[in-house]
Amino acid sequence: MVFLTLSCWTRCRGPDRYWKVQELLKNARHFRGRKNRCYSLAVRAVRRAFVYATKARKTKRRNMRTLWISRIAAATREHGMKYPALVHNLLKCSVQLNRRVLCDLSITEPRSFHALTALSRARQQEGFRAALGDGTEPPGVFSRITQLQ
Amino acid sequence: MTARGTPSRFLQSVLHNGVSRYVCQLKRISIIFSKKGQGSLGVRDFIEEGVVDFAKRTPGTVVYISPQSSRIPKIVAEYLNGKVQEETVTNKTSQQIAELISKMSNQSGLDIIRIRKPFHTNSPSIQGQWHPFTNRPLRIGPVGPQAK
Amino acid sequence: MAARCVMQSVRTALRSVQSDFNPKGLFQRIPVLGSAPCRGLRNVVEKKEGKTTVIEGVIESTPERPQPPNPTAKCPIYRWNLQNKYNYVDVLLLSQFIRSDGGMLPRRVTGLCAQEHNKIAICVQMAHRAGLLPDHRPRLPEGHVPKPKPNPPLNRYLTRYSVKSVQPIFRTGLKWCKKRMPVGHPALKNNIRYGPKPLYLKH
Amino acid sequence: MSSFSRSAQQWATFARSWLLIDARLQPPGKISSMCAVRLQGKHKPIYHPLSDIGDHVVVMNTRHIAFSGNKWEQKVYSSHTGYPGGFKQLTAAQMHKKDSTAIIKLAVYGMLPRNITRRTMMQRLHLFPDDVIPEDILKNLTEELPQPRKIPRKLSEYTQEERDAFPLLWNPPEDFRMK
Repeated sequence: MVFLTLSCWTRCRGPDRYWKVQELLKNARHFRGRKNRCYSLAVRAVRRAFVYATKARKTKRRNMRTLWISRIAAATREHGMKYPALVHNLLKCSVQLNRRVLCDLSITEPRSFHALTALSRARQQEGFRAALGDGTEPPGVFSRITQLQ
Repeated sequence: MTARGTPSRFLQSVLHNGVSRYVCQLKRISIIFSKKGQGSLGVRDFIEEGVVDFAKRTPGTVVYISPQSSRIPKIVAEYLNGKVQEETVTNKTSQQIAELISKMSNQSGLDIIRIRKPFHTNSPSIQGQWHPFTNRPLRIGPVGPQAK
Repeated sequence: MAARCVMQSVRTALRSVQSDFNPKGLFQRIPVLGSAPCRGLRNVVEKKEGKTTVIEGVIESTPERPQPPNPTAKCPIYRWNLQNKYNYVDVLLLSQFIRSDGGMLPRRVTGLCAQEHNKIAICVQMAHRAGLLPDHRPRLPEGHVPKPKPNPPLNRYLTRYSVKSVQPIFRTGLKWCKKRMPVGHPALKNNIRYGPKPLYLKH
Repeated sequence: MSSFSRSAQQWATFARSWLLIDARLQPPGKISSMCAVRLQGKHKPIYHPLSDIGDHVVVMNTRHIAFSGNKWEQKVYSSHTGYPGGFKQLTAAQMHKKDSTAIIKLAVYGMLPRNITRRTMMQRLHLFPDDVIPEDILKNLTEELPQPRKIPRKLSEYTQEERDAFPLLWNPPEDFRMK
């Protein structure tokens, strides 16, 4: 696409079809193979790419959320908790951090994330204590747990 | 528009502009119009009404007004980073032109392309980024069958 | 019945005294069974009254032991409130109900109820197959040296069927009607589990 | 801005570590799921499916794994050579006798995602039938992972005090002769 002079460019911009093709190929320049230069191949590929892009705008949210969750789960397991327990107990503590922020914290601010897990673990233990009563078994029961203690 | 096919960048500002003192990034603005042309009517109105006010309000910007015969009226804005932006203002009212010029003076001159995330930081981690040994207890001594 | 038992025990006591007589007279009838060392201990007392020598095996008194929480029950498992609380790993419990060669003691001796006897038999079998009771083996004939095995034994646990009785599942079947491999025993499925995970008996 | 120093900050983040798992008396499926997670890097908060951040996993004592149930005899590994009549079926015991690392290897391979990084991840899995590990691998190891199954103690491993402390559930009749 070489234009010899600017006057040439201004006087005659070429046929409309040429510009239509250029407009489309602009979207296909990063494709692989002849798709990035042959119109008849590019037009199909671009159309498909736009369909994918439209669908991906919706699935991106879903995929990002699964990625965040798997990252938080990995970070939580390092502290000896599980992901559902963490999220459930943070909710109980009314900590309103979403998964994106939790994920960012686990990567960039590991100490803050450790504090959050400590908080949710404390809440979990509190819940367990409330559910178990004072933690002792009824009299006359001989079980493996009391034996270990 | 596909994500890979369009250029993109992270959110940024020129040299942390505005953190302490705001420097208007618009260096020079030249308003080119025709004295007689019908399409330049709004520009002529704007020059009568608003140009002086605008120039007084923004002392960091040089304003040129160049009447040229038989010309499409346009506004050429030059920024501190060297970018030149042209806007055609045919058949626009003085109100619209005033809005356009204030928008141009507020811009930073960076390319207007897709921004990947609405937030960005140059120092993401204060506490130090995660690495495999952050949450692992320190262990001294060999690991393996000999350790037992 | 009881009298015959008494006679028998005295006879065996005397026989053993003759075979390896030692004046200290403390010998143990169950050499390997460590869990109940004071069971069946007899002290040999030698008395001389003129010409006749009386050798008597006096049963030693057992030392004080913790008392069961529910002493009225007949079955020892119910007496200790142990229903559904033992598994194949509790070898200290299981070893109290087996002979030195690994078989179960009869129910009329131990006093177990039928269900618990069955469960304990299952657990004992699993413990044997997992190799948790290594000393409780049938005694080999005199002078027999077992052949050294080329490969170490395959480790297993929760094994329900004997090793030789099962066949490989060459055709696992279709997705909705797969042939599964049984793990554990359904008789133990009421055991207390500490955790929310369900029990899978078929893998 | 400070992009020249940013990469140095991330060297520690993306460092690969070497993990050790002792498979003695452990179920191979649980060992393999632990390995598969580590090989994919799913135990790190920086996980991303496209970035190759898995760790090296060393499994020792694969000869001494334990199957539950009767799986040594019932479980069957099938393969086909591609030639007519080349359908091979081996039980787990036969497979184990042939290659004592094969069971864990196949299980991990089946648990990894079916994509192009699968073979790469498998190359980071090091299996040893016994507890003899070469020196160059041994000095890389940074952590030993806890075993998934608690190994039950044999009766002969209990001390006399523990046996005495366990209550006698039933007392034999006075004159009962134990065999």
